[in-house]
Order: sequence, then C-alpha cells, then structure tokens
Amino acid sequence: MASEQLRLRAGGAVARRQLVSRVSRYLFLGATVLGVSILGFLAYDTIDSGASRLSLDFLTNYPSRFAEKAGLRPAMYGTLWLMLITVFSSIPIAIGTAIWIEEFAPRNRLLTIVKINLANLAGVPSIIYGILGLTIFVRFYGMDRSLLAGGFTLALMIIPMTVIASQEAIRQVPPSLRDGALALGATRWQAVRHNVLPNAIPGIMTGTILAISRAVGETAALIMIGGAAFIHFDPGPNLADFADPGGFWAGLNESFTVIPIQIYAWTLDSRREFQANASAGIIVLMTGVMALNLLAALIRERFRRN
Amino acid sequence: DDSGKGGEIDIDGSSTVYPITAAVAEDFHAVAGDVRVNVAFSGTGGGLEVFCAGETHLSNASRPIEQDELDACAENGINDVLEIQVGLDALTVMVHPDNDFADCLTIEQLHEIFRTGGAANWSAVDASFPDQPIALYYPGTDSGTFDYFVEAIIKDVDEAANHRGDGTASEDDNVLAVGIGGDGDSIGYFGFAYFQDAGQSLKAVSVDGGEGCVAPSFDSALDGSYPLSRPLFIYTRESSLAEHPENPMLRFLEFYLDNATALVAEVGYVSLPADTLQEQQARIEPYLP
Amino acid sequence: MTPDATAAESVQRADPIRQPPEDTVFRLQDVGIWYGNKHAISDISLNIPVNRVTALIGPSGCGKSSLLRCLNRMNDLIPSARVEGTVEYHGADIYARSVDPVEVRRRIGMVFQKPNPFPKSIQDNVVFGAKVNGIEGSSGEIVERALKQAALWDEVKNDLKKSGLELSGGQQQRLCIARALAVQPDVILMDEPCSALDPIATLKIEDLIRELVKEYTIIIVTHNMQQAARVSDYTAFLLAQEHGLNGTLIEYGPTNEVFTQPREQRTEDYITGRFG
Amino acid sequence: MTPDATAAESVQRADPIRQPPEDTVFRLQDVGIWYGNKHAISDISLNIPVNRVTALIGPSGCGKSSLLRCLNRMNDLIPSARVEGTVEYHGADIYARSVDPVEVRRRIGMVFQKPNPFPKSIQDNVVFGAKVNGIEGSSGEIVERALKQAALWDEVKNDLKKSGLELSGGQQQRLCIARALAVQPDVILMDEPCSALDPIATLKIEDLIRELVKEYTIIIVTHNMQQAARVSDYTAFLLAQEHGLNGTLIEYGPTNEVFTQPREQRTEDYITGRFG
Amino acid sequence: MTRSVFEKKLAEVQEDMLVMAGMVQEAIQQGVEALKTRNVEQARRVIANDVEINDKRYETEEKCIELISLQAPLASDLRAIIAVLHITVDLERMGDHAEGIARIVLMLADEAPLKPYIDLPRMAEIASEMMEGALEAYKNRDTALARRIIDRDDEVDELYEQLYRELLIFMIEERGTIQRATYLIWVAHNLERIADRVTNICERVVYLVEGKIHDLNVSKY
Amino acid sequence: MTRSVFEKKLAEVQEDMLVMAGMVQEAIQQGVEALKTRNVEQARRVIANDVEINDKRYETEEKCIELISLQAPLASDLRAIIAVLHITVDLERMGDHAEGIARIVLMLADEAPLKPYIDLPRMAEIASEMMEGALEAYKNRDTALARRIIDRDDEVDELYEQLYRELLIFMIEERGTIQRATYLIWVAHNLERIADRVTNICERVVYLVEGKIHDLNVSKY
Amino acid sequence: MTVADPGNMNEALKKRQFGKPRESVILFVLTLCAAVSLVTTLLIVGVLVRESATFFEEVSFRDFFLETEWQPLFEPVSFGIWELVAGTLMVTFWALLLAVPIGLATAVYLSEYAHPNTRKVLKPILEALAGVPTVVYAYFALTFVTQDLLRPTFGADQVNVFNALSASIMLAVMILPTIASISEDAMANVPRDLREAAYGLGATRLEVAIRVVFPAALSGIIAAILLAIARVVGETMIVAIAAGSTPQLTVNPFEGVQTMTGFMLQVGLGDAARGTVDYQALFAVGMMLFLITLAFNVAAYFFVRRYREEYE
Ligand SMILES: Nc1ncnc2c1ncn2[C@@H]1O[C@H](COP(=O)(O)OP(=O)(O)OP(=O)(O)O)[C@@H](O)[C@H]1O
Ligand SMILES: Nc1ncnc2c1ncn2[C@@H]1O[C@H](COP(=O)(O)OP(=O)(O)OP(=O)(O)O)[C@@H](O)[C@H]1O
Ligand SMILES: [Mg+2]
Ligand SMILES: [Mg+2]
Ligand SMILES: O=P([O-])([O-])[O-]
Repeated sequence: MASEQLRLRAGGAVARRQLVSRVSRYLFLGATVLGVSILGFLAYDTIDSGASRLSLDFLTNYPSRFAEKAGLRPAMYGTLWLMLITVFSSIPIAIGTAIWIEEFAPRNRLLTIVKINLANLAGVPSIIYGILGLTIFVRFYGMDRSLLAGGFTLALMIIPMTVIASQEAIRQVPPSLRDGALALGATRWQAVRHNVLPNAIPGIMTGTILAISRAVGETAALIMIGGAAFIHFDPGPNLADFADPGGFWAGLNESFTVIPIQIYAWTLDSRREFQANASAGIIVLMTGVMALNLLAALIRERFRRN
Repeated sequence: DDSGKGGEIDIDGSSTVYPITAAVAEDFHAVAGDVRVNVAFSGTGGGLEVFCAGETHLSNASRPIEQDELDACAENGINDVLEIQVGLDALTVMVHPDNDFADCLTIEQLHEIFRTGGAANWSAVDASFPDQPIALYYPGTDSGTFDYFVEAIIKDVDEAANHRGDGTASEDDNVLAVGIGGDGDSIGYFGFAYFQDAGQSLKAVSVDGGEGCVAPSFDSALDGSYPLSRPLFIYTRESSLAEHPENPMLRFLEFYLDNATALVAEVGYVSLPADTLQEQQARIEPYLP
Repeated sequence: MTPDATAAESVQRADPIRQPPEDTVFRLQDVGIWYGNKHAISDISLNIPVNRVTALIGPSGCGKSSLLRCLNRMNDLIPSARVEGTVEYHGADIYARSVDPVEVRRRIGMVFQKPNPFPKSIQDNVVFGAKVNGIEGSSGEIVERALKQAALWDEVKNDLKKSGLELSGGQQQRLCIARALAVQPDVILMDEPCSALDPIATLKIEDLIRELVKEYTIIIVTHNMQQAARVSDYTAFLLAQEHGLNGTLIEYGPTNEVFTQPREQRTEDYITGRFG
Repeated sequence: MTPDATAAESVQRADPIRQPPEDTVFRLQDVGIWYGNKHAISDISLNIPVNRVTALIGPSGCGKSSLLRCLNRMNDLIPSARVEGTVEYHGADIYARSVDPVEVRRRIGMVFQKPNPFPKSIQDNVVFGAKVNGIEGSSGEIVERALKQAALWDEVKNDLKKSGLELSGGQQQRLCIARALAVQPDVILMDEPCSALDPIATLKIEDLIRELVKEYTIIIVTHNMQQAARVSDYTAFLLAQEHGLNGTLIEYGPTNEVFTQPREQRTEDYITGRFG
Repeated sequence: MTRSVFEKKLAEVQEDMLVMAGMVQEAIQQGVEALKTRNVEQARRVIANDVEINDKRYETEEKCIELISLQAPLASDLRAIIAVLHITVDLERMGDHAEGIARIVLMLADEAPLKPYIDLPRMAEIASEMMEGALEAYKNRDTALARRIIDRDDEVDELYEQLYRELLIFMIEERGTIQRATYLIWVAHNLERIADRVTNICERVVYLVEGKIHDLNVSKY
Repeated sequence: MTRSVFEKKLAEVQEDMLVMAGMVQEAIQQGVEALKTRNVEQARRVIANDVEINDKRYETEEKCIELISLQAPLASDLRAIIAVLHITVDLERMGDHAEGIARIVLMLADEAPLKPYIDLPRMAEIASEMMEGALEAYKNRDTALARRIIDRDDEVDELYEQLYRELLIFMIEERGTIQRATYLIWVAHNLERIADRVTNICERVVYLVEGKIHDLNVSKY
Repeated sequence: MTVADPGNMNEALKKRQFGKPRESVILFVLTLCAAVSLVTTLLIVGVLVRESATFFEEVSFRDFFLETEWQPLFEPVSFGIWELVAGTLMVTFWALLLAVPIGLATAVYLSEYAHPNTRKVLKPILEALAGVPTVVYAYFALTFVTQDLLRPTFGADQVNVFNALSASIMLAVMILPTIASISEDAMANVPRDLREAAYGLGATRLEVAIRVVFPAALSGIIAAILLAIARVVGETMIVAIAAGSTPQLTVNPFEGVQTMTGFMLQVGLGDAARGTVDYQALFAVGMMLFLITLAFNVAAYFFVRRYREEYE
C-alpha cells in the first residue's frame, strides 16, 4: 500500500510538532550551557586574577602584610580540621535523626513538628547560627573561640540539610530489605544497621558532601564566633598530637582561621595586590569544593548503576 | 602540641585596625615565636563585646569605647580597661573622577550634603554647581568611620542634626569605591588608607575646615592640618600587663608601640605624631620591668 | 494402515510455522534485533493477521518484548537497539528513512506490563494522546467513547476528574487501554498486560481483549500460557535456544493447535512445563 | 432413591470449613485484623496443619496478606494495624504480652512477593539471619545446608561471593528461601512468592515447596489458582463479601476437594472465574 | 477462564451433544420404524447416517479437549465437560445400536414377519422417552428426574425378558423362526443396551450436579 | 505443572488403569474358565469381583479429574489423561461383559454342555491377547502395534460369525438346545464386544500419540 | 518439628533478657539525635526572643509593624520592618524568576535530552556552582553583573551601583544547581514506563517532557524550589554586598534595597555596641525572618503533603 507508505511520513501536524520538539532541544541545551558557562566565566575571571599568585609558597606561607609573601597555610589547616570536626559531629547526629524519623519515630504530630522544624532550620541564615554558636559553644560551654566551637557551630548549621538528604536516602532503600531482615528475626536496629544503612550510605554521603561544600565556604557565622584572620601557627592537632590524647584535645581547642575568612580579609584590604591573593584563595577553595563534588558525583553514579 | 609555651594573645575588633595589629603580630612573631597572637575582625562593637566578656585579651577599635560598653565590662568585673591609641585614619571625601566642580568643600557644605533633609541637588550646595541629584555613599552606619563623620561634620555644625539615611552604606570600602566610581553624581567618604590604593579611579575632595582647602595626605594628616582624621585604638586590661613581668601581653604592647610608626604607615594609615606616641608609651611604662 | 501412519507422522513433521491465511497487518521478514553487539533475536519471519489476537509466548529473555517493541519503533528509544530485516505495516516498511516514528506509534498503540496511568485525572489520561495528535472531537466525546470501548465507562463516569492513580490495578490497566484507543490506532500491542493484576482483573482485561479484537488487531506478550490459550487466536512461540543465545521463532499457528497438538517437541515441552 | 438424594444434598450443605484432622501448627480463633478503623478481616478460625502446604486464596484485598503477616507478627510493623482474637502457635498465644515478636519471627520465616535479596554476597545473605539469631555452626556449613535445601547449591556453589542481586529472579527467590531456612524456622510463610517470576522459575519454586514441606510447614498466599491447586494440600478461600467489607473465611479444606467440588457456591464462582 | 468465551464454547459443546442426541434418537426411531415397515431404504439411511453420528462425536470430543486445554476449567465447569465427553461416547454407541437394528432390518428384509411387532416398538418408545428425559435432566441439571429415568430402565429390562422368553418359545415351537427370532432378540438387545446407556447419561447428570459418581444402575448384561 | 508432582500423579493414574486392566483380564479368563469347567463358584466370584472393577474405574476417573483440575495439563499430557478416562470406561464395560459371561455360566450350570467349547475359549484367548497387546501399545505409545491389534478384531468377528452360524444350526437341528445355544451366543457376543472394546483402547493409543481420533474399527453390531 | 509443648513454646517465645535493653539504648540515642535539632531551634528561638525582648522594650510592636521606614541607625530612628521584608521579597522574586525557568530547562535537558554520559559530566559541574563561597558571588555581582552587564545594557543612570537585580542574578546562579539538580533527580525518578506510555501514544520528545515527565515530577520540583527559596531568603553575603543597604519600598529592581539578612550582617559584623537598640534590632529582624520562614515552611509542608497524597 503505497498510500500507507506516504501516510507514515511525517506530514503536517506531526512534522510541525517534531520541529518544535527539535528546536526545544536547543533551548534547553542553551539553558544548561548558560549555567555551565557562568561557572566557566567565574572560574576564568578568578583564575585570571589569581593564577599569578598561586604557588607552593602560597599554600605553605603564613599570612603577611606583604601580599606576595602571604599564604593560606593556617587557613588550610583550619578548614581541614574544622571540616573534620563538623563532619564527625554532624553526621552521626544527622544520620541518627534521619534514622529516628524514618525508622523509629511514632507517626504523630511530634514527627510533623520535627520535620517542619528541620526544613525551617535549613533556611535559617548562617549569621544566626553564628550568634547561636557564640552564645552556646563559646560562652555557655566555654569552648572559647576554638576549632571545636567553630566545628560544632557549622555542624548545627548543616545538620538540617544532612538530615533531609539522609532521610531521602533512607527512604529510597526498598522497604523489602528491611522487611526481609525483620522477617528473619532481626531486631529493628539490626535491620537498620545491617540492611538499611549500608544501602543508604551512598545517598547520605552525597547529601553530606553537598552540605559540607556549603560549610566550607561559610564566612559570616565563623567571623561571628571569632574565627581569626591572622594566625601564625597551624591550627589543630599536629602529627605528634595523634599519639597523645591530651595534646590532641588541646589542638582541637586552639584558635583557628579558615580559607573563606582569609579570602574575606584579603578582599577587605585596601591594598590592590591583595585582590589577587583573594582570587588565588578562591581557586584553592573551589578546587577543594570541586573535588568534593566530584566525589559525590562518583558515589552517586555508582549508586545509580546498581 | 607546641602551643601556649610563650602564652597566647587573642585579639578581635575593628576591621579598620586589623591590618595594623596583624602587621605588628607578624613582626612580633619573628622576635617572639613562642607567643601566639591571633587577630580576628568581628568589628569594633563585636570586638569590645567579647573583650568585655573576657574572651579576648585585646580589642581593636576604630572609635573610643562607649559608656555602655564600659558598663558591660564592669559587669564582668573588668574595671581596668586600658586605652592605647595606635594611629590615625584620615577620612577622605571622594567624588566621581568626572566631577569637575567639587574640588573643595567646606565643613558646612559637607554638613549640608550629608545631614538629614539636606541638599537633594548639587546646585543646592553651591549655586555654581550643576543642577544634578546627589548620590551618597558612606560606610556602614555602625562603623567607626561613620560615627566619626557624624561627630566631626554633622554634630559639629549642628548638634541636633542627623546623618541622612537615603544613600548607600557599606561596611566594605571596596564596595564604596566601586559605588562612587560608578556613579557620576556620587559623593562619599571612607578611610584614607583605602583611597591611597584604590583611589586613582576616584577624585579626592579637599576639605576646608576654616583654614583653607587642605587636600588629604599623610603629611596634612600627620601635621593636623587636614581636619578629618580619627584616632585608632587598641584596648586591653591593666591587669593583663601587671600580672607578671615576663607576660606576653606586655612584650607585645611594647613591641607594638615601638614599631607603630613604621607599620601603621606601611599598611596605609597615618602614624601618630611623636608626642602622642610617647603619651601612649607612657601608659605601659609603669608595667615594664 | 501404512499410508495412514505416514500421514500421521507427516503431521508431526509438518512445518511448525504456519503463517495465517488471513489478511496481514504486519509482515516481518528475517527480522533481527541487536542491542549493541548482543543479538537478541534473529531471523523472525512472521505475518500477523488483521483483527486477530496474536500471542507471543516463550521463556524469559527469549525476546518477546523486543519483538513487540520493534513493531511500533519503541526500541528507537533504546540508544543501543538496532533492527535488521524488514517490518512491513500494511505493506509499508516502518523502518524506512522517510517514516516518522511518531506517526507509526500513533497508529500502533501500546499497553504495558505495569499499569502506568499518568498522574493526571482519568479524563486527562484518556485525552492526552488524542490531544497531542490533534484528533478531532470534543474531549467529552473522546473520553466517553474510549472509556466505553475499554469497558470502564460505567465504573468511572461519575469520577472523571479523579486521579487515574486512585483506580484499582485492573481499572488502571483498562484506563491505559482506553488511553491507547483514544488515539484511534489500528493495532494495539500489549506487553504482559495482566501480569501485575489479580485473577479477577485479569479476566476482565481478557474479556476486553476479545471484545476489542473485533475492531483492532491485537498482539500480546504473555508469560501466562493459560492466558495465551484463553485469549489468542494465533500463538507464536519464541525460544532463545540456550541461555545467552538469540531468540528465534520455533512455532507459530492457530492457538488451539499450538496448545493441543504442538508440532515442535520444544513447544510441547515448554507448554507442559518440561523445560529448564 | 430419596435417601440417596438427600445424602447428596446434604453434601452440598456440609460445613465448608473443614479443619484438618492433623496436628496443627497454628490455631486461629476468631481472628480479626484492623487497620486504624478499617476492619480488614474478621472472625477467622483456622487450624493450620503441620508439614503441609496451606494455600490462602481469594480476590485482591480480601485480606490474604494481612492474615499471613499476622502469623509472624509482621504487621506489628504497620503502626495502625491491630489484631484481635487469638493466634496460637504450638499452643502459645503469639500476641501475649510476654512474647517477643523477634522470637516469633525467627521461628516463622517469611518469603515475599518480590525476591528481595540483600545487596550482599550470596553467602552473607544466607548467613545474615543465622548470625543475628546467634545460630551456631560455621558460616560455611550454614550456607551449604540452606542452599542445598533451597535447591540452589549446585547453581551457585562456585560463586558464593557473588552479589545476590546478580542472580536471576527465580534464583533470587530461592536465595530468599535459603535465607529463611538458615534461621532454622519451623514454618515458612510465603506471600505470592512466584508472582514476579516467569513460568519456568515458578515451576522450580513450586517443586521446591513440595520438597520443603516434608520438613517444614508452609503457608502460601497466591493469586494463581492453578498454583494453589498444584502446590497445596489445604486451601483456604477468603472473600471480602463486598468491596470495602472485611474479609472472612468462606471455605477451607483439602485442596483437591476445594478445587473439584467446592462446598460453597462463592468458592466455585471464584475458582471458575464467575466473579466480579 | 474468560467466562464469556468459556461459556460460549461450553454452550457450543453442549449444543453439539444435544444435536448428536437428536441424531441418535432419530436413528433409533427410524431403525425401529424400518423394522416395523420392513423398509430397507430407511434402514440403509440409518446405517449411512451412523457415520455422521460418529463424526459428530469426534468433533465434540475435540472441542471438549480444546476447551479443557485452552480454558483450564475447574469444578462444575470441568465436570460439565467431562460429562459431555462421556455422554457423547454413550450416544455414539447408542447410534451404533441403532445401526445394528437397521442392519438386522436388512437381514430380515426377505423373510416374513414373525409376529406383529408390539413389544419392540414399545421398548423403543420407552428408550426414546428415557433419552428425551435424560437430556432434559442434563439440561436442567435435574437429578431427581435423572434418578426417575434410571428407574425406568427396569421397565425396558422387563419387556426385554418378556420378549426374549416369547421368542424363545417361538423358536422352540417353530424351528423355521429361529434365525428370525434370534435377529429379533438382537433388536431387543440393542434396545435394551440403548436404555442402559441412557442410564449412563443419567448417572452423569447426577455426577455433574453432585460431584460424585454413583453407579445407580447395574446392568445385568 | 509442577512436573514431579504431575508426573507422579499421572503415573499413578496410568498404573491404576493397568491394574484395572489386569482385573478385567482376570475376569474374562475366569469367566471363560468357569464356563468351560462349569464352575459355578468361580462364576460367582467373577460376578462379585465386578464391583471392584467398577469401583476402580470410579477411583481412577476421580483421580483423572483431580489431575486435570489441579494440574491443568496440556497437549500430550492432557491427551494421556483423557485416554485413561476413556479406556477405563471401556475396561469397566469389558468387566461387565465378563460378568455377563459369568452370569450365563450360572444359567447354564444345570444343563448339559452343548458341545465342547473350542471356539469360545479361542475367542476369549484372542480377546485376551488383544488386550495384552493394547496395553503394551499404550505403555509404549506404539501406534503400529495398536493398529495391528485393531486388525485382529476381524479374527474375533470371524470366529463369532462362525460360532453363531454353528449354534444356529444346533438350534434348528435340536430344539432342546435353543435355550443353551442362545446363552452361548450371548457369551460369544460378550467376547466379541470385549474385543471390540479393545480396539477402542487401540484407537485411544493412536489418538494419544498422534493427537487425532481415528475411528479405525467399524463395529458391525 | 512436632507439636511442641505449649508451656515450652510460651517460654521459648519470651522476650530475651539481654536482647531488649540494647535495643532501647539505641532508640534512646537516636531520639537524642533527633532532639538535637529541636533543641537547636529552641536555643535559636531562645536567643532571638531574649534579645529581641530588650529590643521590644524600646520599640513598640506597633512601630515595628506599622511604621513604613527602617532606619535604626540614623536619627531619627524608626523601625518599620516592612522595608526589609519587601527587600527580601523583591530579591527572592527576581532570583526565582531567573533561576526557576533556567534551572528547570536545564533539568529537562539533562534528564530528557542529554546522553547519559553528557549528564554524568554536566551535572557535577553544575553542582559545583552550589559550592562556590557566596563572597565570590557577591563580588561578582558587584563588579561583573552591575558594571559590565546591567549598566551597559540598561544605562548607567538607570541602574544603581547597588541594586536588587544584580544580587538576584547571582542568587539565581547560586540556586540554579539546587533547582536543576534536585529537579533532575525527580524527573529521573519518573518511571520509565510513563515516558514509554506517552511515546507509545505518538507524543514527541518535547510533549513527553513537558506534558508527562514534568507534571509527574512536580512534587520533587516543588521541593527543589522550596529549598531554593529557603537558601535565597537565608543568604547573607550576596545581598549584603550587592543589593546595597538602603532599606526602601520599591519595585524597581535597579535600585538598591536592604534585605533582612543584609541588615543582620551589617549590624552583626559592624561596630555597634552590644545592648544598644540598633544592635538588638538584629534579633528582632532575625525573629521576624524566623517567623516568616517558619510560616512558609509550615504552609509548604502541608501543601506538598496534600499534593503528594493526591498523586500517589
Ligand atoms: N536495553 C537492552 N539492552 C541490552 N540487552 C537487552 C535490552 N533489552 C533486552 N535485552 C536483552 O535481549 C534479550 C531479549 O529481551 P526481552 O526483554 O525482549 O525478552 P522477553 O522475552 O521480553 O523477556 P521477559 O519475559 O523477561 O520480559 C534478553 O537477553 C535481554 O537481556
Ligand atoms: N497498611 C494498611 N493500612 C490500611 N489498610 C490496609 C493496609 N494494608 C492492607 N489494608 C487493607 O486491608 C485489606 C486487606 O488487604 P491485604 O493486603 O491483606 O489483601 P490481599 O488479599 O493480600 O490483597 P492482594 O491480593 O491485593 O495482595 C484491603 O482492603 C486493604 O486495603
Ligand atoms: Mg518482556
Ligand atoms: Mg497481598
Ligand atoms: O571594623 P570597623 O569597626 O573599623 O569599622
């Protein structure tokens, strides 16, 4: 049937719809490219102004009033330790909270309140967390303006985000795994511990890493609680302290600075040449953030494949 | 851990004073590596608050401590606040570089421009000026610079007057520079240090304090002929100097004042005149060994 | 008795592929399907008759779904999929260059294993395909006609605004059928349409299929041999000879013959459960 | 002939609930299940015999799964669920206060509709339940015994470290059975264990069930009447009389009787597909 | 299990069976008619028609098997089909008996009638009535009727005994009648067998309804 | 479709059928034996045993229906069961025929033997052999054998004709033998029917293997 | 197993002595974890209430809510909160106006059009935008967006150096990945068979994306947007630096505005002496923001939940 042959050809309405569909592809692609190119532009701009300052010295020097001598060393230590503290203090609590919500909580109004509260906390401005950290950790618990106080403050700040991400991850573990374990005579916790958590971990990690990327760039809250800008030592326990709990603890109680504060300090500086330092700092920070994101993406893709 | 051998000095406060103190701390480290000096900058107010709470040893301030703050200190049993002036910040009034009429303004004209209900157009300031709206840029309203300007210009002319609020305020001098440089009708003021560096793109206005137009410069500020310069301070406690002779704070302050003249200028502020500096040194004299 | 005996034996040896004598909708000639370099099915030549239910049966992985999906170019959507041989629909090669797959799919509707109504109202579900395809007529009419054809009208006529997801499984599947009918197709492909349903809902769908076949050509993939037996006029048995090999057509013929006197031992083995 | 006729009629009127004469594992007395204030099933009295396969059949929503899950207190996990009446397991009321549901579930294993192996190695899957329950013996032995019982050993013995998810659907389901067996249960509950499987895999599971019943008591929910017929010794037919009403036990007796001469018209209607 | 299809096919099969029953009834009637009227032509037709009955049986049986294969019926549905399967066998054999009568008509054609045929038509009549009733019972699933019909077989048996005795006396008294008498005994035997087969149908009806096979009539031969 | 269960049950049913066939063979043999030896006791036993045969038939049929219900067999599996269903009916009727022979033994008991029984045992022997063969053909699904056995039915028919003619001559010649001769005709008839039924079994075997029902033997009676 | 002695079985099924306590300890610990966020909120509210109490001693609620001007640091002081609220709303509005369409278009592209490998590469790159420190965005807004983009386009005299739009644009960039990534997840989770159903009805790719996938993913998309709103409303640095610090009621995005967070940062990092009214205003604004976001979140929670129920 030749007529049938003809009719299967795209004609009239279908041809138009197909055309619209194909054109739309480029619109959507355009939007995507826009986002990516903004990032590219930001990167370009930053690298353009900061690349000249990037060197090993930049990474290993202490701050200085001479732009070319100033470095990120203590800030990098500070950021590293702060993030470790943040991760180790927020993740267990966040996961615990998520587990409680998804696995143990009685389905009542309290739970609704907890959930809404978490969503709300995720939107509380960081400066309020700063004030809270100052009031609670620095003052009330007398932690002083230490790594611990800073880490805990950031932990409070990212717990809500992490909980929400973890909840999502736990919810995506098929209920059949949990039921399977319970039906074998496992207790609720055994089921969670052996079957739910291991499968939620990738999701939890992705969420956590994204939350951490936020914490890494946080400035205002840390300035509020007295994160320093000039420091002439490496904050946090150093290698030798790992053997000695007392020293380790003392290390955690040291004052600190972090990369964003350092960047902020440089941008505030009246001297032009410090702008390049700021850009170089941003490059370092962004490289770290990118690496984290990459890690998250790798974990997620692996997860998706299964 | 190698901390605390020589002691630790926690400093917070003004972001204006921060570069000076940080520079001092940097050099101090070279001579006293066993003492840790940490400098933060949560602002004069924030710094004094934690200082009065006993959480820092020293506080940078770009304005004198207020009575409220002294009261707060007293509440925490801190009755021995010691004020030391470390330098001057000359305040620069600036306009857009294309502005060719406002070369010199009197205190009164500045007052007229920045007071509440003041001039809306340049022509209202001086008939010879064009009839264009004025756009204002000034530092964050609770910064020391702002306070100083209010004291030195607004209240000076009319105690009842207020600084107007319909301009753009920013904590960040960078931001102000961008603002003034980007706006043909602009006028604004901020710290001299910043102007020195970023100011090429802006035009500084001479100020007439009654003794003729004086352009802002190190020299005019140092010799006192430039009318708009404000003192910068550090605050500490007498007790932290008195405790024992070898204490780090004393060493630090001594070093600070010994090197102030060079370092203050180096980071872009105006050093104290010699006599003023001696007055400050005299304040710690009693504690020196 | 010898002539009789040979006659009987010759029945056994007769060609297990009996192309129906009726008018055909699809004429497959040496069709093969590849996924990347996996040869999923090969050498399928099959004529599918008009206004009949043709069932595709065979063990899991033998290529039933692949074959079904190649009939309306649904496997265009799988990037790695490739079809060889010719698939003629009313004499037109649907894999010809000039052919628009959207046009093909409009004529050849599809119903899937899991009822998959759109998360919209019943009405919008039915109207969706008709509207994108610019089928004429008021929505109300389209909806009513399609739902009536799908034997669902009476059950839902008062709740047309209700979400399609609020229906029971069997109703959802009939809604999906209604949705396909609203596009006024010629053929309906069904990939295990009842495997997610309970027996009662299954019966209803089977009844519906028998009803629909008066107007449409229906091709159904099913795992349920009883279902193929109950519902189809012709049955094609596919088999991937060994695990990992490509599927081929083993037997094809009228359903009653295939299920009562299969001509191939492998067919008999499969339908009587002697397999694997 | 009158006496004969009445005799025949009396057969028709005979009690459709025939509790098996054998030893019982479960003795349900007036069991009802509520979800919030929805009465899912009511008044079920049922004795389940030892070492037999008992099938629960009935239309969707009649409460088969609910009933099954109340036997090992799996519906403790649904916050709104409530059980009334008594469920005795070897004479012990499993809903007594002192009873630990975890203990109950250890003795009464469960296999679900969709194969749900843990995403761990085959070995770890099998060992999991045994380990959490502190069953003695080396992992190797436990794994081998359970897999052999589940007729899976030969297929996987060389890949015990492979993920359970890499197995085919039917193998996965047998792995789930092995996993349940490793806990050394007494009873195995199966909720539509083959509904996600193809016919060949289904046959294997059914064979396995017939094998396992020599040592275990098995209760199976199935939608597939043929399956109930093939695999079970006793059949219980449940029905929620009307949509939205609670399910009750309509008929219970030896499978061959239920499927060839049901005593209740509703049973007959259901198994012959006259329903709905 | 698609009921509509299943029911249509089941009805078809049962209809086939009733049609076949009609053919058999016709054959019996025609056979006895031919005997009475010594109508060789009619007898030949009966013989020829038997092939059709046989064909009908196989056709019906094929349909039943197809129905069982394709529809997997259960319980009463399955019993109904199994009943058809058995009843058609019985009907086919009844057809054979009718054919047997017709063949005897051919053999008797050249000989004088032995005596007025009274009892034989009577037997045929009763057998026919029974068959009518049995089909009625089947259609209505009427076990009471089926049981009554089974009881009527005794009437046929009695007539048969009577006829047999009579013919025996004939034979003893008049040697020339022996051949013919034995032929007539055959006819009577055929009719008795037909009635007997009707009871089989009735047993099936009872089985169909009650699900139990009762051997309700014990044939003596 | 669980093959192991299905196959076990199918084997069981077929075994039942073979057992039943054995019982029927025994009954035939014993019946003819009793006739030869005029052993009334033996005849009575045969009659009594027929009930068992009937029971066995119903038992087997029940099992077949259960098997169809529960296992929903298809294709050759279904045909095998349907074959059993039909063969058992045939066997049961063969049993009835054997019983019929035994009943005639009782009737003949008081009378003198008509002539040495040669043809009748011969017929019985052939029928028995045919049956043996038919079962063999069933077990081995051997259609060739089945077809050969169907052919042998002609032998039986021939013997029957011969015997019938002989007995007719007896009757004509000697009036006193009429009663006894007719009895013997019955016996022969029964045996002929038995052989005829064997051909039914053979037809089933062919059907079983080839899936087509062939009416391979057209009975004359 | 034969019938066990009931007595034995009763005994056997008894709760194990050592099994249970462990379980309750764990439950206790988990509950504690969950309590952390509640306690955090209580502390936040506590701090805000305590501090704003001193504020409201000086400033009446009436003034706070009814005055139209926000001028806490200039004489004559006035504390009309609405200018700040309006600033926040305006910035949020423009940020969403830009980010939602672009973000969703990106999500559609990634989930419906892009080759899986392209998606694998592009998605993490986009997500990196979420990790850029906001200070960086802030300066970018001030320098590039205002100076090189808005002013040349709309005229320097039209566009204030500090303007809401430049802040909104960078906020939009900041939340772009949040919207795109979470929406893409939601769309990717739309069952494949829904898509196939639509293709099977003869729909084109665009029709499938817009009319089937998008609506089906709507609840996830809304969740993404809600999260984005929360981030915008709570963001500090960008607005403080780029949007200016001129509280005013305006709808012109080219003018500078001050947002609630902008004010909080200005005061928080400024020189104001603690305890003064202008400093305590920080907490009053914080309280206000907290209440607004809370109201918003409560509404969103119930909205989404209702919505979800409707479509599941
Ligand atoms: N998208 C794909 N990519 C690669 N291989 C595929 C894909 N889809 C199917 N196959 C392979 O092609 C073969 C045929 O698959 P298909 O789904 O057509 O079988 P089926 O008969 O429908 O099986 P089932 O009964 O399990 O649905 C299988 O070996 C399968 O693994
Ligand atoms: N968690 C629950 N909450 C409320 N009602 C429920 C719940 N689970 C089941 N029900 C209701 O209880 C009744 C019985 O459900 P159940 O799942 O036991 O039926 P079923 O016979 O197993 O059905 P199916 O064959 O579809 O699996 C149904 O009406 C169902 O809607
Ligand atoms: Mg498939
Ligand atoms: Mg269920
Ligand atoms: O930080 P300042 O107090 O100097 O403005």
